[in-house]
Amino acid sequence: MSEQLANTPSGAPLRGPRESIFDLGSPESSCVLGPALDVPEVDLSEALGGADRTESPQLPNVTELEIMRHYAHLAEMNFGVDSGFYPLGSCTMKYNPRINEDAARFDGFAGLHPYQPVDTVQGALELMVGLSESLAEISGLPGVTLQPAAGAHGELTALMCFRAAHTANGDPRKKVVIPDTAHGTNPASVKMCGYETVTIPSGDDGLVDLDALKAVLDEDVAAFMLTNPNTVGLFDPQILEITEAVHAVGAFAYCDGANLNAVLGVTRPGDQGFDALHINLHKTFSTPHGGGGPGAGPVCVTAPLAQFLPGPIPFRQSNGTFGLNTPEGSIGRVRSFYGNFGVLVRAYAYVRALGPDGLAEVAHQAVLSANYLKEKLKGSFDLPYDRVCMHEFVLSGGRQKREHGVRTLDMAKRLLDYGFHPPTVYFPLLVDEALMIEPTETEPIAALDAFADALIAIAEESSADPDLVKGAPYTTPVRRLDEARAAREPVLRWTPPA
Amino acid sequence: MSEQLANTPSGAPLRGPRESIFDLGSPESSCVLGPALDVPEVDLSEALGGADRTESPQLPNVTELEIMRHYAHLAEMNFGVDSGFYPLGSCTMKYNPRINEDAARFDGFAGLHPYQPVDTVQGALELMVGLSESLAEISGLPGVTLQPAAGAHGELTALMCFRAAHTANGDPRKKVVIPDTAHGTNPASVKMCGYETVTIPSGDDGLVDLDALKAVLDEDVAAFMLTNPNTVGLFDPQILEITEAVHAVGAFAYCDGANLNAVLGVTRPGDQGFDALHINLHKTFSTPHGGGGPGAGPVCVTAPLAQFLPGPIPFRQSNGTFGLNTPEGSIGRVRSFYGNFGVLVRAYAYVRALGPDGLAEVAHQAVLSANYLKEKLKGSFDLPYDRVCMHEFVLSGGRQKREHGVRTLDMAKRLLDYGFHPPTVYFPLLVDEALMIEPTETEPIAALDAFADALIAIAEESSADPDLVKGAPYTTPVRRLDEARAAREPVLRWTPPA
Amino acid sequence: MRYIPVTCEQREAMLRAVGVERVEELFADVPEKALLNRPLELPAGMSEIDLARHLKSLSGANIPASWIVNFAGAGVYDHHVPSVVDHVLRKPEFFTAYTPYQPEVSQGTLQAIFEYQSMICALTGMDVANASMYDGATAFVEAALMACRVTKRQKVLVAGSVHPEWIEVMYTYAEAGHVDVEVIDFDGGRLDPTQVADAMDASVAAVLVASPNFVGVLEDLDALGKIAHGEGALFVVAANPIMLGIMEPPSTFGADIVVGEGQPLGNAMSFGGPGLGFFACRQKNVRQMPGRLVGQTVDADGQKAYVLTLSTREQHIRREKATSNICSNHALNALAAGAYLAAVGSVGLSEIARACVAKARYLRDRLIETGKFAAPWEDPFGYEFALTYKGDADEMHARMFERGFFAGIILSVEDEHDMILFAVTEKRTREEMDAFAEEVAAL
Amino acid sequence: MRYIPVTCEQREAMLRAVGVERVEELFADVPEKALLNRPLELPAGMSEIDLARHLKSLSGANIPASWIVNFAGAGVYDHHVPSVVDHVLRKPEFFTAYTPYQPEVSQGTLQAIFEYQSMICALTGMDVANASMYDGATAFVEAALMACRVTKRQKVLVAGSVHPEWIEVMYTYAEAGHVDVEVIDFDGGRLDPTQVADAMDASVAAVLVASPNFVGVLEDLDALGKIAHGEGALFVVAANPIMLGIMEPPSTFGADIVVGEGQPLGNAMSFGGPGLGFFACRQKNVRQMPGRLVGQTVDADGQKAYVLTLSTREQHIRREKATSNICSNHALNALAAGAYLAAVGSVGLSEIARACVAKARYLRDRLIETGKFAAPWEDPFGYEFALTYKGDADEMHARMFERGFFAGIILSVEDEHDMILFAVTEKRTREEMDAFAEEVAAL
Ligand SMILES: Cc1ncc(COP(=O)(O)O)c(C=O)c1O
Ligand SMILES: Cc1ncc(COP(=O)(O)O)c(C=O)c1O
Repeated sequence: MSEQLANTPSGAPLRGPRESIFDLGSPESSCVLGPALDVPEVDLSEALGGADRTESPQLPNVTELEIMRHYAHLAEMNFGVDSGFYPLGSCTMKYNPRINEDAARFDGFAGLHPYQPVDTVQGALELMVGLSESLAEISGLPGVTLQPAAGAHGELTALMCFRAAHTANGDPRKKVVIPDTAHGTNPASVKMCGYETVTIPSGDDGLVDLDALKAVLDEDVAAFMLTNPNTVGLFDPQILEITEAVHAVGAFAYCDGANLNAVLGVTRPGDQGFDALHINLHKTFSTPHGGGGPGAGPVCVTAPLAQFLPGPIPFRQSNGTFGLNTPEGSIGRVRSFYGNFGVLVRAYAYVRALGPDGLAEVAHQAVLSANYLKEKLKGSFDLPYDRVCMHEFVLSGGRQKREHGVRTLDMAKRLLDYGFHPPTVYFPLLVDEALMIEPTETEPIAALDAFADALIAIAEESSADPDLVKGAPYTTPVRRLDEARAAREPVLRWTPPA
Repeated sequence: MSEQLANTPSGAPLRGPRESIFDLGSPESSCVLGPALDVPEVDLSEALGGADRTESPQLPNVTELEIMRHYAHLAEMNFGVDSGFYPLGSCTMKYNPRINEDAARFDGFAGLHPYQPVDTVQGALELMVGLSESLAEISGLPGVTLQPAAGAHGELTALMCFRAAHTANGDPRKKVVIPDTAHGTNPASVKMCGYETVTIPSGDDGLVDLDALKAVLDEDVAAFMLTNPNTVGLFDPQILEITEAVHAVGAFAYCDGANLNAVLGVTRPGDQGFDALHINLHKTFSTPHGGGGPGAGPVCVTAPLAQFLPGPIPFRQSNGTFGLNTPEGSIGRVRSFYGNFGVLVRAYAYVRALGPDGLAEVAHQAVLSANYLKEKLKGSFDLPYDRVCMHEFVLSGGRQKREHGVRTLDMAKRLLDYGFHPPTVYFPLLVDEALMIEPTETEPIAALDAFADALIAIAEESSADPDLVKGAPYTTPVRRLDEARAAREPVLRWTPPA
Repeated sequence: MRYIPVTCEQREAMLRAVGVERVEELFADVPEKALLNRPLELPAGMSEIDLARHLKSLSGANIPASWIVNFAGAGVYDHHVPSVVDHVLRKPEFFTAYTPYQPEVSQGTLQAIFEYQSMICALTGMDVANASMYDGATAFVEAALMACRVTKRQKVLVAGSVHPEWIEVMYTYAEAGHVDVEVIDFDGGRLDPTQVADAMDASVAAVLVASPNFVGVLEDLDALGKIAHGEGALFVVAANPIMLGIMEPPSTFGADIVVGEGQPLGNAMSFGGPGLGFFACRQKNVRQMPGRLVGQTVDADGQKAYVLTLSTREQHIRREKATSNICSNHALNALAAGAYLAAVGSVGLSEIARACVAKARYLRDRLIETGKFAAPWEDPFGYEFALTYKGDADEMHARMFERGFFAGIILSVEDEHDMILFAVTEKRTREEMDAFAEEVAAL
Repeated sequence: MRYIPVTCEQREAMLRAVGVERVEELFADVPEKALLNRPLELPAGMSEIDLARHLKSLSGANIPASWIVNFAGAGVYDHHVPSVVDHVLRKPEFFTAYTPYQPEVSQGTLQAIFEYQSMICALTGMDVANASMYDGATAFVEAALMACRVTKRQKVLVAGSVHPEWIEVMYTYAEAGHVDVEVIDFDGGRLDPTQVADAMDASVAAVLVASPNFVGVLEDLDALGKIAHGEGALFVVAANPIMLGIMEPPSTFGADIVVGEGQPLGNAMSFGGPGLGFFACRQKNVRQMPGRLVGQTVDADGQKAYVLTLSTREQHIRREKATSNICSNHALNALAAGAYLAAVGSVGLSEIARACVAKARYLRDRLIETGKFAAPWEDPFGYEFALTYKGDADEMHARMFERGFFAGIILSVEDEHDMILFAVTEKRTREEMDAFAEEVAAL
């Protein structure tokens, strides 16, 4: 069979690398032209003060058919939640409801200009207020901004509020503490906000080492940032002591809410003592990841911090209509306009679809599914933290590396041959050869079982035929990539053939 | 590599047969439930006079995620125009413009009920009148009905009009003549209309044998049906003599318009002497085939025949508004309501997008592309009619069968491995081992060249390694099917595992 | 030029390869007299921007029933279409494909249709369902024609309570073909089985009824089926597929063929088309069935696979001896129906049907309460019912439309007894119905 | 339950497999005091039908600018989105995927982004473009931060003619970080290069300008670039991507970084978000660039393939030493931009831009003709321009909105000199502009 395969030119139904769109078409064609010009032509050079183009930009020139085929082929080479199980830890790859996609495209939402008179966008503002109120209730933190464009942007926004609060108190501070399990965006946001990062090691149990934390907490610490449930999938049982200790030195407790899915309707960051939280709507609230965004990272804060939030903030006026308002002590804008509105529409639809019972059930099922999968897999892999997990858990490929020289990366690639997206790998850094598995609540039990079977089979392959695993994947549109070459000799744009 | 492939369970990115949707999910789940009931419940048994269900129907019970994944996988196993070159002769597989898809979904079209007051559907009627007027101009036949749901339905409708006209003249007739190149729907429609089919052999040139035609024409002949350009891709140069001969015996000349794409804006069936024509909007006018419909088969007729058309027909009133009207002598309805309106919207958008110049260019390019491909291929295959062709041409795999025992079907299947949809095969019946190739005007020259190269390569494979070709396809989601078994032991529905 | 990728230079090169100078030479076979020799008299082509504006303005010149409070049915129903359905239909691999003649690259369409066939069987209780017909009306006629083939008889009895357009279509086909149609009188409510029995004899190929019938009433299928079978005729039942979620399948009453309009299953109203004719029958008559059929088989590697089958019934093989002339059918609408039924499942379908039935009763009661409407009969019904209106129905209808209500369909206008047909789907709310009743009362 | 496929029985089985009796036991780590122990106070969940109705009613409570005659711009433009763009975006393999961390099954996203990067390079004349930033404003700020890293300086000069919201964002970030911002005074029309030159010294990391600027005027990039480079600062230009179809690329004037808001490239206005920050720079500074980058390489079989690269700049590797904290970006908006640019091509983009420019001039002339408007300056502009209004702009604006015209954006209200900013895209017709001018004249 392989000769015939080899024999076969890459036609449409074969999945494999495609021509660049620049290599299609021909200089003349263009499928969308401007309208017939119904006003006098202008002399461009004159109109633009001589800044008109001398050479036309090198864009593809193709017809619609070529475009649709091109992207059809590209899509075929992609794996999304709709393609199969996608247990990418920390990313909450749940189903993206289609009605949300439809709603975001309603003319009455997608066709709004941000500077329309406020009385012509009452529905949009009502939606934003409704979402803010829901997020406040879910988080237990009453002040909400919907502006941040993603989780990292939310982190930065919250840190800016902390800075403003301390500054307003005449008590500016220098440092932000994070555990070694923190996501990379945490220290990067700390740095962008002009603070210094202090990293504390986690305990052997993967949780915050309270003593280590207390040891670094002082009057120069602006905040402690914690993902809770944390990035090894554990809810920190000392959370109240932790936030208390942070508050004791006048610092703020920040919750990275990437893992909020685990605790919706069960426990609220506000009730855990956190002062601020960002929520990844593109994780917990089912908005699609889009191959890397757009997401949205609303920030919820305590009442005293609300005055520092970026503006403008939509609010409900006493007469029942809606307006926009910037808080007194606002840090200012963190982006243009009001937030990733199209994403907010989707998240709002999700919250309304599920309601209080549905949201709690999301958390229950997400946690149950993760524990179910953990039980199935713990016989075949090292399990660094052998206890009840939240919505995700971390395995280690240490045994396979030690005994057969098969690395976690190899097993992840081999999973592709089995038709599954791999878990997050090598994060958190704390765990050797980490495999971070988050099934989400939207997967049928059959998918969980099939995935567990595949991973167990790969563990067996790793001992029976390690080279098989190390050479994976075999069945994907492209095989393993030369990433070193990409970085060494970067080719970052198409150039015409010489 | 093949072992690893064999080793690999069929996960998502692998294209291959999928579970039935009935095998997914679980009895309880249902993703779309009714609304919360805001009126009193009723007792079903009472309400339905005891005819309520005792056992619930065996439908799949799945969540949205499972539905979207299921159909994503099914779609991946399908080949459409968006997947690649689709030179299926007689089917005009041209690009389906996306704006037409959007327009058909506008609430102002898709949300119309057929019995709305006429003054609330003026836009819809205007569109239908605009399309009718355009088709009348394009065909040269002023009477138009948009009702027929497909080409075959249009044939039947036209034949019914002929019957009505002859009956009205007190001259009922019994027979309809067709050439042996006719599409199967022609004789089937003849039969459904209560006529007897008389088939005449074509000349060696693939065209109507005028003498043979004249020999069967008599006062009992109601009509002669001809596809022009015909199904071997030739325009019949004696067309005026043909239609004249038909008229001479008081019969009607019917044009099967499946091949209208070739002559748009160049010559009109009305000017060729035809009395009636059906148009496949899903061919010439770019509406998508939908995997087998819905299409639309409007019928255009001469002024005298217009009185027999099925009603209601949208028309332009003297005050500029639009109404619906049934002609005096109408044969009656041939379906419910007014036609496949959603399809008509798409066709209308297409006509308006192209305009007169664009439509003529469609014909020019379709014919040029077919001739270009024919020139490339004629060295490698038998070409039964070696002359300028219209929008399609027919090759014969006779040489390959004689010399290497490779049949046209084998070569068609082998084309799948090369990433192309095969041409129409074994039609028309007249040509031994026929391959009927219709490239359409929307294909880039690169696609034509690649297809020609593939077919030539297959011709070479047929002599170098006939078994390779006979075993094809190798790379498709499933291999060649046991069609005999399907017919011998028909399994026509899913049944629960025993 | 729009949608044509070939550039001027490429065109020149192609002309050279073909050996002509001008493309017109390729049309030498067209007799001079038949050449158009002028541009078509059509409006000039439009850019996409202009076209989009034009289409928006045409669609804006309509008031879609789906936007207002819609109580119109009569064959086309305003049900909720679950969001997933359109997302499935928009997959170009489905909608840009032709009829699945090459099964190796058409498993998507084939499996989807096979699943659709299975669902229609589940709903109707029949053994086999075809891949689709154009609409309910043509499916109904094809059922009559099939019954004639099966029984080798030529006369059919059609219930007068069937949709009047369907009866018209039956007459049109009968005129052209070889079926004799007798329509059983109907003057509202339920068909009288004794009238059918009276018309019955051994020349009858089939008795064709609809339940719910045109005025929403459920027929006495048990009695009617027995009458048909008593004389060796087939019993053909036209059903509403939503109601099949809660009604006994017609198979229970001996139906031999079940047809219907499948539009309610996830298809837009779309001004009445494209709809979906579903068609199902008993296994023993499958070879007389019209239309495409997908069957399950195996491929060369023994894997399960699907293929168009029993095509010796069809026109492309059997030509004038085919069971029908149908070729293109309504595959994409069948795909929608399949996705719809998968989305609602048996639980959802029954909830939806129950909601329709409950709401229809609510509206009926509210309207009668106003004193302006009266019930012409008390037969069991589904989610559609007729009431007489004590006043000028045309005027009421027009005035209510202005207020945003589509007040059903006026069936007949007769002094103080105008009859109106109301349909109530699960989309209607109590609030809307209350408002309607109040506004009508206040007229 | 919506979106959750696990049934009660399955849940029981899972609980048994996990070894607990109730799911609540799995939350034993949550301290009692932190448990919510009550349902969230939120509206009850809704069926899809009810949800669809609710969302329709919310969206119906807005009057979308896209439905009326819209002359508003100021950072978000009402361009035509070719139909293919949304059809590309709706492919679930694109929109339901995460960031392409596993290149073997993410070639679709990766190649699409690589092509987008290439197109942005083509438009801007830069060597490298990243995979996207959140919006124009944050891209603008990131450019300032990058310039500081490249030059190891801390002060930036920002043209006062830049979008005021962008300047606000710059200040917000500056407050928290380590950039000193000096905004060059601007009182309409074109920035005065001598003012920039006066503010310039060797401590300046970058001069940041926009052209067209906030009031639509084209800046003297040649002069400004020279001033920046004269002191070793980087020259950062914010551009409108549609105008880049007909304007000399900023590279011609020595730009080191080009950023902008990519919304006009096939993205809906969507109340201002999600937009698309595009970001491009010279090859030599690529390692100081923020954001994701896709590069081309080969796979184990030597086939061309794409992968995220140079990630040692990024937070997940470099943590606090990263060039930015950005992680999720606006990949799908970049996909839209790529599909848009492929759909229009260089010919179409230039036609569209020319149409905008011509129409903007037409409207400007018509409005001035009415005698109610005056031109505050005569500098060259793109398709956006400011006029002063001799009357009460607020009142005029409100009255025109009622008539279906979005009469631009009021910049300042000053006795008889209210200033209004008008944008005219290719969607506007002469008819609409004439009607607007007439109706304003008649007020
Ligand atoms: C724990 C954690 N924090 C923060 C982020 C950053 O979120 P975003 O990508 O939305 O900026 C992520 C995203 O992966 C995360 O997993
Ligand atoms: C020549 C010819 N006539 C008639 C038809 C029937 O058209 P439809 O499938 O629309 O009924 C076809 C379709 O393939 C055809 O090719």
